[in-house]
Parts: sequence; structure tokens; C-alpha cells
Amino acid sequence: MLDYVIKRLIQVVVVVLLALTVVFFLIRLSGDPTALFLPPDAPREQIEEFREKLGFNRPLHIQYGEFMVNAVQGDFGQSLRSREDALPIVLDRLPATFQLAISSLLLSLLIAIPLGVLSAFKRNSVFDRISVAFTVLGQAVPSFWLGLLLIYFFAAQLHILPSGGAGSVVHLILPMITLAAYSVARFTRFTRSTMLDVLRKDYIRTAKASGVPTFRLVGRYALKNSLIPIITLVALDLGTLLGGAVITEVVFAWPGIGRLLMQSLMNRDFPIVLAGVFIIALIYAVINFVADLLYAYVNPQIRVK
Amino acid sequence: MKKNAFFLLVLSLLLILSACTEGAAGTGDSKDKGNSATTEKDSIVIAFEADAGTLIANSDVNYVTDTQIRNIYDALIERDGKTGEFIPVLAEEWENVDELTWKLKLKEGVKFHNGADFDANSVKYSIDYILDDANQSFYKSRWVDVQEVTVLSPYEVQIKTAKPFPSLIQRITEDLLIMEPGYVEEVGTDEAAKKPVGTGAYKFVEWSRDNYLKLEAFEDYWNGTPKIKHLEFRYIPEFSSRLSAFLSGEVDLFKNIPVDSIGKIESDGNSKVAEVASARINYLALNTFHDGPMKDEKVRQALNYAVDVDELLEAVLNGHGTKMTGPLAVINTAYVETEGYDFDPEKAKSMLKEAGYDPESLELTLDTPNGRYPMDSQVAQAIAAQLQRIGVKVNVQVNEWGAHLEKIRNREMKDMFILGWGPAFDPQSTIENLFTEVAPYSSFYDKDLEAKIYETNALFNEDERFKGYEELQHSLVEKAAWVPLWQQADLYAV
Amino acid sequence: MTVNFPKVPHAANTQPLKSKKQSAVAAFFSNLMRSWTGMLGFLIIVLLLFISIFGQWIVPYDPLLADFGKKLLPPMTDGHLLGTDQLGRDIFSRIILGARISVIIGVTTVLIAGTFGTIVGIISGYFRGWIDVILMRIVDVQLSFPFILLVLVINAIIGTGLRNIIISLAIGGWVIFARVIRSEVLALREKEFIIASVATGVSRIGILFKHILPNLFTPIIILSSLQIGTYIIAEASVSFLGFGVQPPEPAWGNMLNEGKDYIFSSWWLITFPGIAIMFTALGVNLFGDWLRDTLDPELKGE
Amino acid sequence: MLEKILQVNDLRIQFKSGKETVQPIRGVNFHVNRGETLGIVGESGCGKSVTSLSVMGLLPVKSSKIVSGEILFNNRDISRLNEKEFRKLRGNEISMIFQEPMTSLNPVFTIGEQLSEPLRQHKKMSKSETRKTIITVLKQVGLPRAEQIIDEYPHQLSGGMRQRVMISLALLCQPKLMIADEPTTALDVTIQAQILELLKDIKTKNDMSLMLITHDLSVVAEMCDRVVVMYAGEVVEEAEVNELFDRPLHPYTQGLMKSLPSNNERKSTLFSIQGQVPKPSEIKEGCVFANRCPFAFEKCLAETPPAFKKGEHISKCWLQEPALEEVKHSGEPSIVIS
Amino acid sequence: MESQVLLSVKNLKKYYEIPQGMFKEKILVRAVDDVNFTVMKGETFALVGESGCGKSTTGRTILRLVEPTAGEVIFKGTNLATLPYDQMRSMRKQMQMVFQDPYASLNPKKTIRQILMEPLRVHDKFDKKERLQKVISMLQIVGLSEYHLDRYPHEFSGGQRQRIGIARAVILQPDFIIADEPVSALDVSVQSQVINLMLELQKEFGLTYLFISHDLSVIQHMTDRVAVMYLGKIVEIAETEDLFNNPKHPYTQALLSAVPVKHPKEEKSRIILKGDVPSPANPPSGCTFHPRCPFAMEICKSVMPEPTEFEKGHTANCHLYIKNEEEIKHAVIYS
Repeated sequence: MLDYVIKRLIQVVVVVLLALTVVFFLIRLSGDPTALFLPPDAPREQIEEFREKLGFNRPLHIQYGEFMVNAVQGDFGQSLRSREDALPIVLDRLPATFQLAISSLLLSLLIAIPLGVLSAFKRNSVFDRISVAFTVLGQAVPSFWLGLLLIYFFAAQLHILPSGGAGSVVHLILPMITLAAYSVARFTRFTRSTMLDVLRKDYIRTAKASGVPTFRLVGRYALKNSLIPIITLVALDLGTLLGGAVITEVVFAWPGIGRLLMQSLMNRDFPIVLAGVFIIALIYAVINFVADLLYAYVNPQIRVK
Repeated sequence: MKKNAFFLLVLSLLLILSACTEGAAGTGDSKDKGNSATTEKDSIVIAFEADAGTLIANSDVNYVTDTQIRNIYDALIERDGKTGEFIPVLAEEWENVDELTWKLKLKEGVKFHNGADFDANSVKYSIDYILDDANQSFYKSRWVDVQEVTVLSPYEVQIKTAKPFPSLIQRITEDLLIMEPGYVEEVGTDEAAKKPVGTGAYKFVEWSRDNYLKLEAFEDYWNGTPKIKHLEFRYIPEFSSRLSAFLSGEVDLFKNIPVDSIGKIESDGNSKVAEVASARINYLALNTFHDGPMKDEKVRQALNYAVDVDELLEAVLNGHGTKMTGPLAVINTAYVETEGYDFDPEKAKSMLKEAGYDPESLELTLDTPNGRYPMDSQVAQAIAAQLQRIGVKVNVQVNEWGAHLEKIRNREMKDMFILGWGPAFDPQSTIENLFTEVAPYSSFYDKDLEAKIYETNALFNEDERFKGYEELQHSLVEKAAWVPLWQQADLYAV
Repeated sequence: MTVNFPKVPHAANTQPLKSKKQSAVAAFFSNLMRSWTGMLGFLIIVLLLFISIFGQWIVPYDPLLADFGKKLLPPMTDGHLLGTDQLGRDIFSRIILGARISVIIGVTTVLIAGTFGTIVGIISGYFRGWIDVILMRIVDVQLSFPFILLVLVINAIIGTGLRNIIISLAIGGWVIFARVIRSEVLALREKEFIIASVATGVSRIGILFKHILPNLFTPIIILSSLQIGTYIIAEASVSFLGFGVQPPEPAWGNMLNEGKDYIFSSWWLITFPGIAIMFTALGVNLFGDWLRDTLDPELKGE
Repeated sequence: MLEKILQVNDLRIQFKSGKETVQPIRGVNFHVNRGETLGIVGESGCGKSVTSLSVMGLLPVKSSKIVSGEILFNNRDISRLNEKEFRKLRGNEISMIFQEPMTSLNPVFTIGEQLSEPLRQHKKMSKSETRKTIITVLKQVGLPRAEQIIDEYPHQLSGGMRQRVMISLALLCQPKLMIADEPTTALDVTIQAQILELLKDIKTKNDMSLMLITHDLSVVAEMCDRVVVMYAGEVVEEAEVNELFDRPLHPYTQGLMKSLPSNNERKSTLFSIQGQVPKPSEIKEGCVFANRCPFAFEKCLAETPPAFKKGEHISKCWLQEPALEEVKHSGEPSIVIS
Repeated sequence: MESQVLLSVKNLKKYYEIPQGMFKEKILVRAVDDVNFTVMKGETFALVGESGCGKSTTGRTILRLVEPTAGEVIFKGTNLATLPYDQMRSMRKQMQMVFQDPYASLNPKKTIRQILMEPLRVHDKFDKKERLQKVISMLQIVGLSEYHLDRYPHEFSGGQRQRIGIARAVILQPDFIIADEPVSALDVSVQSQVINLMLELQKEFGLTYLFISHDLSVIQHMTDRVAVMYLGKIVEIAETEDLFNNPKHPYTQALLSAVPVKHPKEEKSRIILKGDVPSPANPPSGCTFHPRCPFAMEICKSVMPEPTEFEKGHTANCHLYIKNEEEIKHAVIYS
């Protein structure tokens, strides 16, 4: 088990370093950001000086080397815009992003798992059909559109919820729902299909043959078996929620990492983009790693080895 | 770029606002939070599309940053938004001792938020801050000609320049904000960038990145304690979210309303839209750096005839903007009236033919940013439609702002592009930065004109300068350096 | 032959064999008829394809034609079925032509991402070894970025526009094909019928092209149909953020982007393109689900 | 007269797939006596597993339906019990073991957790009592280290051990009837021998009846008291085991026995039944075996034969029609097993 | 009949490595461990044993469907184990394989025509017209007809598919066919049809079979010589009748005794083995059978037994028969 952990950790490190490399080169290829930062009347010398400071005038491999050496120490340089260290700026947004991602994840699980289980159990019933229709629809609605509609109804028309910003729990509601909509649909479908799969298994028949009541069969037996694949999916999605909430964060003015990255992209504030990518890749890798451990914990076949 | 007296503006707008809320009191509608309808509003929330880059002064040239921190810091001199005249703020008087020397007399008895006194040292410190490489100020290039700042007495400063610098007052007005040297030295720039101290009307309270900036009235403000006790900037990048926050009463004021939403805001009952002329001008640049028809003066003139600015203003901007005819806006100190080009599609056609282009087979590219200026991409599409009427096919290319700017900087633009410029108060910066070879922002360049520009800029005699700019304006119009559009109108919802 | 074997009479022997193609098409439809969701998806797709092919002849107005006198007309006025936008362009016409862009983006992206991803998946799964290790590490790296973010970053770098959005979606999307196809190939490699072909003496290349590739057809079709919906929504999202297809091109995402400022004054600007996207994604997803359920009982997601 | 613990009378079961319905069980009759082992033998698709599942009430609720007939367990018709009533029987009075020991145990629960389930459902027991009972039963089925195995997971056990666990699961509540559906098919011969030995042993010790479903005639010979032969959803022959092996009456049973390699001379051409089992949809009037039967005559194709009884030996074949018996006695065909 | 060696397998080994993480040694699974036997031309040689004993891996390793770890496979004087891939490929026309699972071993996407044409095409036999003729006649030989040519495997029953599988193996007229459990997935009534087919084909084409099975009655019926495998090793080789009448190795004896009776009246004395087959990843020391052997001695725990030869090529690897002790122990077993 321990060397499995070590092996996976090494993998995490490799993936994150590679991710940084890729983004570094992508960004360097995209040209330099001087235009956006220096005043329009800045003379040549200042532009040159600025580029010099950013290291754009040096050979690419040296830039890369320096970048990587600094990056592994958590130094991504300063934000071009605010002249503050990039990493703390990114880390600063992390709590907001986590808050949104985790709350919508919990919300979707809270809805999706019972819905999926019930749907699988009452397969082909009216309830099942409605829930399937709902989930198919849920996956087809673009989240930004949903966000706009929610704002329109709850904030602009009914005035019962704030349209954006962060601060209190009330602010969380709309973005949380928007972000959760897709995951609810996805998790419900997945839970349903996994449950159907599990319910067909021989060991369920065995349990049934020993007189286990249906409720217990579904709630205890089948659910625990379904949890393994569900955990994997949830882990993958949490990663996506954390980094992929860009749109929701922009629509709802949520001060998270997605919006920061989006703005930094627009501003060509590359140190922030790099630091953000680093953090997201790291989180994603770590989540997957934790999911693997969790997976091993739930699945005795791995645990005991 | 709207830099001046934002605070004054806020105050004046609030007058309208408090009138509104009083009017609404009768209906019992009290959705405006933090405001009991009967008393005058003492707190205000202003929605902004973006966060300030930093809260330290004299660093970030971005107008979003500048507008916000001008509530915390004061300038030495400001400019009247309507007349463009200089108004003393922390500086009481200024004079030009000789071509290379300036002297400023400062206001006494002004205090910083931390209790420190404002004096000549603060001014020296603030200018030196810009000049110090270590601070990486984006303003530095504009100030490189400043050689030395000397404190003559506690309230007198002398500035020496390396070469004649006629627009120094302009620089002081637009760029310089006064910082507290003791505080910055004590906590360091990093900390000062997060917790600013100035002499401004509002003290810093709390800054949550990408979320809000909270300020409160400075009791000891030299110009009297502001009426509004709490000022909050909230950052909402999406216009629709901004608007909905406004309509739901979370936000009291915000800027840059699309013209087509005015009706909706005004119909809300509690709200009004206020229009304030901006110091930014919008124009259609005709790229002479690019090998193409735009190198031909006749073509440029033809385009000036073919674009109906009045129609654009009316149909696309619903009349919100002030038409321009030449290179400078009315607010510019050197503005003179120039003979413009009237809308005349027939003439445009014949001129194109004269230049050897068949309008029917001419195909041009028009680049535009999206969302940078009011209705920018729509304006571009409307211009395309207008040119289509004389048979010219225009391909509109909409760029994300960063990409647009980069294309201009790298001189990768094709035939035409839309851009704005501001502040357009000063003739030197406007003309120099637009119509010389080193500046790509209008991408128009004429060798003779450039020589004339440099010559005029170096003149120290006010009258001669003015005359020089007058001639330049006429020649630029004659050569059809660009298609002038309008001076932007800033629309505020209150 | 002197060997006498028991004759094997059975009923099916005497039935005439239908033309293979005819019966395949018939089977497709009779299968489709049985599932109303599949049928709905199929009809939406047919409608979409019809519109995107013949759209330019059925639009009532030029979708690019700005008419400022008629801007922001509500639906059902002045002959504008769905109203007009801020430049007075007919929304119905724009939505019709927008279908083509969505279809082009969905299909081209799937073609590019699918082809590339499939090739990588095959190489990885069939040849294994160090190349597999390298390719899968790359896939891992890419998977550590959220899809939308990656597309945004690429778009910020290579610029916007129809071609670039397709490129960035394809760059963002190939990994999923690579992953799925690789695991399919890995599973196929171990299949007894593949080993049987090796035993008859088929060469490695022969095995790859004659045996593995035809069996990948089904998973590729299924995955592609499901991915198209993802790409269409992703394009809309990216356009919505201003990085995708640029105006005046009537793409649904950028109609929403342009229309979002009018959410309070002119609801129809964001309502109809939104519905169009949803409807399309719905159709593609329903059809994809049905395809998966019919073609691949093992993948059965129901 | 022997007490019949289970009686299946004229059982007909229908399955629905899509819009089509098929009827894989068409009028099945048999019974299990107290204390005996009844073998149900037949090839794949003959309906033997469906029959056993119907006795357990484990047929899929939505897609299957008992069209007619009754299943009497202790003289009580259980064919139409609801789920809750069935649950009281399952694992308690009737229990079942399945073919695949590898997949029939839940991989994420320990052996103890799974074995405690029937006790929890049917017996009121304290935790420690439950554990003690489970260990006792595990020991009874010959599992070494029962105290440890109870806390282990299925994947830690070999196939043979898992089948022992399955048997102990079925034994826990001391059922009256145990149904074993191909219990040794997935196992190696040496393990099969162990498990068969075990089944014999526990059957006598626990005074149970055993219904053994298999395709393997030698397992039947080894284990059973009486045999039911099924073919295409029908019982074609039923007899006491020695009787059946000595004098198989139905041509299908005869063919089955003759085609075993061990009943043929080495290297000789084996006897084989021609053709294939008809699909349920292809079954029409007449004897189900007629299309493969070497003795088929016109009547076989036209009329479905009834079950002809000769003592306890039942055969569903026109050859056994008393009228024909006369004719047959004089000449051929008669089947002799070497 | 003059017997002529067609295939001889010498010291064949196939080990699999299962990585166990970075800091642990890899587990070595000895699937096939030092296997030796010869197959004579025209005979049916059987490999018998329980699941996991390595009999299938041995078969596949001979055909290089699995690369051997060590050892020689000499077929008609050529060592297949070291043959370059392309030469091995052309050798395959002389040696073919029939698989256990008729459902899995036919490509579901190919018609019968394509499946049967493939071997001819790959080895470039006949021209196109002749090929079709050949395919049709082969189909008839295995009891199917031209009519089935354009059908897909799923349209056939299990028995028919196995016929197709056999047709594919025989169509190149190879000398040697490895049949890996060819009848164990089939129902009894169909099983006999396929066995008959294989026997007939052997006569017709003079085939040599390596017949892999766990079903002792089938082995007894149709093979000439048998090798019994246990945990990757051959423990006994003998002529079929000899083996069934006079098994020497305790494992063989147990195996034979475990076969259920043919008739309810038959009485059988069983040697019930203790426990299960150990994992080939962790085989017992000495004689791998010793933990389950009813006759295990001290020596069995530490020393691996060498083959002892009895009459007519009957060998068994067991310490019971070594040196002087042989007679004593022999007596014990049959008491």
C-alpha cells in the first residue's frame, strides 16, 4: 500500500510539472503582454525594459529553466498588473472556489444519489422516466444560460436573491444551483446506470435469495458496490468544478480562481495564469490521488493487498 | 479615460439619487438596502466591471484602478470635466520658472488618513516613486524627462526637467497621486498596495479581491467630511449581473450602460441614467502601415464621405455621444473647428473610382474590439453595412481586447480598425501618440506631418503652440488621417 | 468426400436472405421506432442537418443585414418571427444560420479530435511499451486541466474565430477519444478472435486494420455522437465569454454573448439562442444514448 | 406415501422482451419428496434454471409472469406470494446456491457480514450469537480457519472455498429445501468431488431435501435419488435414478446418455442427437423433440404427447402410448446401455 | 505404424512478472515451468489438468501466441521459439488452433466467408476463385453449407460456430492442430457432434492434434497419449489407456478418482484431495503437489522429483517411485 501511495505521489508531481511545462510554452508562444500593461505612449526603451524584466529577451530554454526552478519553489513571479506575488493572489481565491465547488458538489450528490438509486430501483416507472428526462435536459442546458435565467427570475424579477458577489450564504445559492445543475444530471444518470448494473449482479441475487428485504438490498448492498465507480466520477468532477467554474464565476461575479484566470487571460497577466494552472493541476492531481485512496478504502480487493 | 473628479461626479449623481429615493418613499418600496428612505443616503455601492489592479498609487495606468484609488488619494491638480481647465487640489499654485524648471506651492494643513501631515516631502516621494525602477511603475516612461524634485520648503516643491517638458502639468494632473512616505517606508510597498493611505476623501476599510473594496468617509478631509459615509465598490464583470444587482437595489450606481438598456433602467421608476461626456474619443483608424488601399489619400477621403457618423450615433448609440469632425475633441485645449467631410456616398464612390478602385470589387477588413467601447462591435458592423451601400465589402473581424491591442501594437492590422483614445484633453499627447510613426494607434503616418508635430510639441510659447496645433488639425483632416467618430458619453445608472 | 455428417436441418436455412443493406437500414429504423427518446433525438438531428444545409434558402431575412430602424423588435412583430436584435437583424434567420455553425463546429471538432484521439489510442493500446507510457502521461497532463479552461487558454493564445475555436476544442477534446479507444484496443487485443487471427498467421498490420479497426467502429460512433453535444455547448460557452466565434457570425453562443446585455430589456435575444443550443444538445445526446444502448449492450448506460 | 415437500404443477412462465413474449416454461410438473435429492437435468436453455428461480420467487418482476400452474411448498401455494411473504421463505425455509461462486458473493462485504444477513432476517439473535452460529456453520462445511475467514473478503478465498461459503449461507437457517443450481459446473474435478461429497453429507445431517440442477448426467448419477429430465421448457421424463439410467424411455434421454464419450467405445464415432434445440419462438404443435428424434413419426409432429406413466416412471413420448407399447415390444428399437 | 516425431517441446518455460510497486520484488508467476514432451505424427496428444495448471499457456506458447520465456519448440526440425516473427507467421499455415469459446473466437464483425477466406488470403493459397471453392467445400465438410457464407457468427448456434472455428483451422490443411478445450463450452448433445467431426477430420487429413482439456472422459475417448499437468509442470505422461488403467502419480490417481460415476450403481473409491490448487505465483517447495498429496514424505517438501520411466514411455515425476523405495511405496498405494 505504501509504495502504491509513493508511486502515485510521484505521478502527481510528474503530471503537475509537465502541465506547467506545457502551459509555459503555450503562453510564451502567445506573444508578449506589454501592449496591455504599458501606457499607450510608452517609448521603445520602456517596452524593451519591460520585456527585459519579464525575461522575454532571453533564449527560451533559459527562460524555461529559470521558470521551472522558481516555480517548484512556489515562485511564479509577480502579477504584471498588481506587482504582487502571483501565487498568493491565486491562493487567495481558492477558498471562494472551494466553497462554491464543494457546496454545489454536495448539493448535487444530495439530489443525485437518492434520485439515481430510486430511478434504478423503479426502473421504467413514471418516476424513472421523469427523472431520466430531467437528467437528459440537465446535461443539455448550457450553464451560462441557466445562470442568466436564474438571475433574471430570482434577482431581477423577484428580488429575492442577490445576482452576484460573495459574502453570505444567500450569495451562494444561485451560483451553486447553476453549477450543480449539470453535475446533478450527470451523477443521477451515472448512479442510475451503476445501480442497474449492480442490481443485475449475481451477489445481489444471492442476497435476495437469503431473504434480504428490498430496501436494505438497495440501500446497503447495492449502494456500497455502486459507490466505487461513483467516487471516481465525483473526484473527476470535483476537479472540473474547481477549475471549470469559470463561466459560473464570471456570470455571478464569484471571486474565485476561475474568474481570476479568465481575467488574467484577458489581461495577459501570465504569472497569474501560470500560478493558477499550477494550482488547478495540483488540486486535480491531488483529488485524483485522494480518490484513488478512497477507492482503495471502499474496495477491499485493493485495500487488503 | 475618465480620471478627473470622480468623487465630485459621485456627489452630483447622488443628488439625483437621493431625489429618487425620496420620490420612491411614498410607494413604501424599500428594496434599497442600507438606506432608510426618508433620510439622505449615507452609504453607496458602486458596481465596477473589474477589480483595481493594486491600491498603491502611481503604479497601474488602468483607468479602473485609477478611478477607484482617486477616492483614497488626492492629486495635486485636477481638471474640470467640462471645460478641461486645471483646478488646484493639493497644489495651490504652480508656475513655470524657466523651460526646465517648475515650482509648485502646496496646500497647508492637509492630513493623511494615518494622521501624518501632507507636505512637500510627500510630493517628492510620490514623484520619486514613479521614477524609481524598483517600483516598476507603468507611468515611468511619461516621467523620464523629470530630472530632479527638490523640496524648497515644507510646502514648496521644485521640479527640474532634463529637456523642455511643456506638458508636465498635464502629467501631474493625469498621473500623480500623493502617497504618505512615512507609511510606505514603514510597511513596505507590498503592504501599502493592500492597505493604502492617502489624503483622499475616503479611508481604506477592506479589500476583498475580485469581490469588493470598502471605504469610509475620512473625518479630517481637508475639503470637509464627505456626506456619504460609506463607499463600496463591488466588482461584477458581467453587465447583465451588474444591471440586475442595480435593479435589485444591491448597487446604487454603475457606469457603462449599453444604450439600449437605458429604457429599461429608466422604466424601473427608482432609477435614472445620467450621461457625462467622457474624455475618450472613438475613431475608425485607416491603416497606412498596411500595404493596401489605405495608403491612398483619396481612398481615405472616400471612406470619410461614405461613413455616416450621424446615423451611427443615432441608430447605434441612440444619440449618446458627441460627434467629432477632426483629430481633436471639443474638450481638447487646442481644439479648433475643422471642415469635415459630409456624408456623400456618391462622392465617395467617384473618389474611389478616381483612386483606381472599383467599389464593387473592393474588399476591406475592419477590426474591432468587443465590449471595450460603447457598442464597439455593433458600430463596426454598422460601418460595414454603410460601406456595403456603396458596394464595398467589409469583413468585420471582432477581436478579444487583448488580441486587438496586440495586433495594433505589432502592426498586424489590416485596412481599418476601431479604437478609442483618452484622455483627449491635451493636444500634445493626443496628436503625438496618434499620428507619428512610432505610435501605431491610428496607424496613420505622414512624414511631413510628423516633422511638424515634433516641431510644435517642442514650442514653449503658448500661442505658437496653439497655432501649430491648429494647422496640424487642418492638415490631418485634409489628409483624411482617420474617420473621426465621436467623443464618448459615459452613461451612469443611478 | 466420404465423410458423412449428420445433416443439420433448421428452419432458418430455408428462408431467403434479404439484401444485407436493406435489412440493416430497416433494422435501424425498426429499432429506432421502439425508443421514443431515440426517435426524438433522431428527428432533432435530421431537422438540424436540414436547416444547416438548406438554411440559407429558407431564411426570411439576411442574417447579417443590420437595419437600425428595426432594432430590438419583440417576437412576432413586423414579420420577424422571433424578433430582431440590437442591430435590427432577424433573430429567426440568425438562429437558422447559427445551426450551421454549431453543426460545423460539432462535426469538424469530432472529426479532428476523433481522428487524432483514435490514432493515439490505437498506437498506445496496440503497440504498448514506452510509447504508450509517454502518450498516456500526456493524456494525464491534459486531463488535469478542466476542458473549458484549456479551450479558453488555447483560444487566448491562438486567437478567436471559427477555425481557431475548432482547433482549440479539438486540442481539448482528443484525450477522451484516446483514452476510450486505448482501453477498447487493450480489451480487443486480448479477445480470442484476435488471437485466433494471429494463430491463422495474419500479420500485425493485418490484425490492426482488418480486425481491430472494424471493431472500434462502434465505440467511435457512440463516443462521437455523445461528444458532439459537448462540443456544441463548449463552443457556446467559449463564445459567450468572448473567446469563441466572433460576431457578426451568427453563432448561437455569440448571439447569447451579444444578447446578454439585453437580458432585462429584450428577453428574446437570449431566450431563443439558448433554447436552440439546449434543443440541439438534447437531440444529439438522446440519439447518442440510443446509439449506445442499441449498438453496445455492454456500454449500456440506461 | 412419501411426504412431498415441493410440488410443481403445470407451471407455465412467460417472458417479455420488448414487445415479444416467449414462454420458456410450458407446463412443468414435478415434485420433491422430503429428504430426497431430486436432479433436474437438461441442456442449456431447457428451462431448468428458470424453474428453480420461480420456486425462489426470484424471477424478474417486470419481464416475467407465471401464466398458470402452482408451486406447492409444504402444501402451500407459493407461486403467487408477494415479495414480503416470499422473503420469509427465502434463505429460511428454502435456500439456494448458485453456479458462479466467484461472482455470487458481494466483493465489498466480509464473509461474516454476508452470512449474518439471513440470520438477521429470519432469526432473532444477538451479535455474538450470530457470530457463533456462523462460525459453527463455516466449520460444518469444512472451512479451515473459520474464525478468520468470517472477517475476510470473498476475493481472499479460492473458488472451492467460496462455494463452501455459499453452501454455509444456504445452510444457516436450516432450510427444509435447498436448491443447488449447477453448484459444481465452474469448479475443477477434484474440487467438484469435494463439494459433491459435502452436499451429500450436509443433506443427511440437516435432514433437508435437495433439488440439484445440472447438465451433467454423471453428477446426477452420483447424487440423486430421482431425476427429472427437461427439454425445451418441458419435463420429458421423470424416474428413479437407477431406473432412468437402466431404462431411459424418452428418445432425448436415450440420446443424451448415448452421446457421452464414456458410454462409447474409445475412438469410435459417438452417438449424437442431430440438429438443435428449437428456440422458444419456433415451438409449435407436436412433440418438442420431434424435429431431432430418430423415431419420430407423423403423430409426433401433429400432437403434443401427454405424460405417460408407468409406475413412477413418467415419459412424455408417443412411443410410450400403451397402444404402441404392444407393437414396440415385438420388434425394435430398444436401447441398451453398455 | 512407424512413429515419427512431429513436435518436441524441450524445457519450455513461460513466466509472467507481476509488478508489485516500486520497492517490492516483482512476483514471478510460473505458468509453464520446464515442460518437456513430444508429439508423434498422426497422433492425438492430450494435455490434461485443472484450471490454472498451465495447459492452455503451453499450447499458446507453442504457437508463439504467447512468447516463451525459455526452452525450445521443435516442429519438423525447426525451433519455433527463436524463429523471427515473419518466418513464424508462415509456419502457421502448418499449425493451427481451435479455441475453447466459439462465441469469442470468431470476429463478430466478419462474415463466415471473410473468416474462412482470411487464412487462404494471408498465406496466399490458390487464386481467388479456387479459394471460394475451397471455402465452400470446407463448409460442407464441417456440416454447413454454401448458404451460410454471408452470415455473421452471431447467427449461428454454439455448435455451428465451433464447426466454423474448426473449418478455419483445417482449411489450410495444416499438419498440426492445437485444440484448446474445443468442446467444453458445448452442451452434451452438441459436444458429441464436434468430437465426431474432429475424429473424422483427423482420419481424412491425417492431422496431428494437441488436445487440451480438463474433461477426462473426452480425453479418454479420443486421445492416444496424455500428459497430466499440475502447477505448470508435467507430472505424468503415458499412453491414454495405460494412464487410465494404471495411473502412477498420486495427483493423476486423485484426478481420475474424482470423476463422477457413470451410473448410480457404480461404486468408486475416492481420493479426496485436501484444499485447493496453490497459486502458481507462490508454488510450494520441492514437489509442488506435496501439500495436498496423501502420500507426501519428508523428501517431497524439499526435492523436486525427476521423471521416472515405467514401461512404454510411461513416466511420472514422483519420489514414490525413486530407487529402492519404489516397490515398497507402490505396494502402499494399491493396498
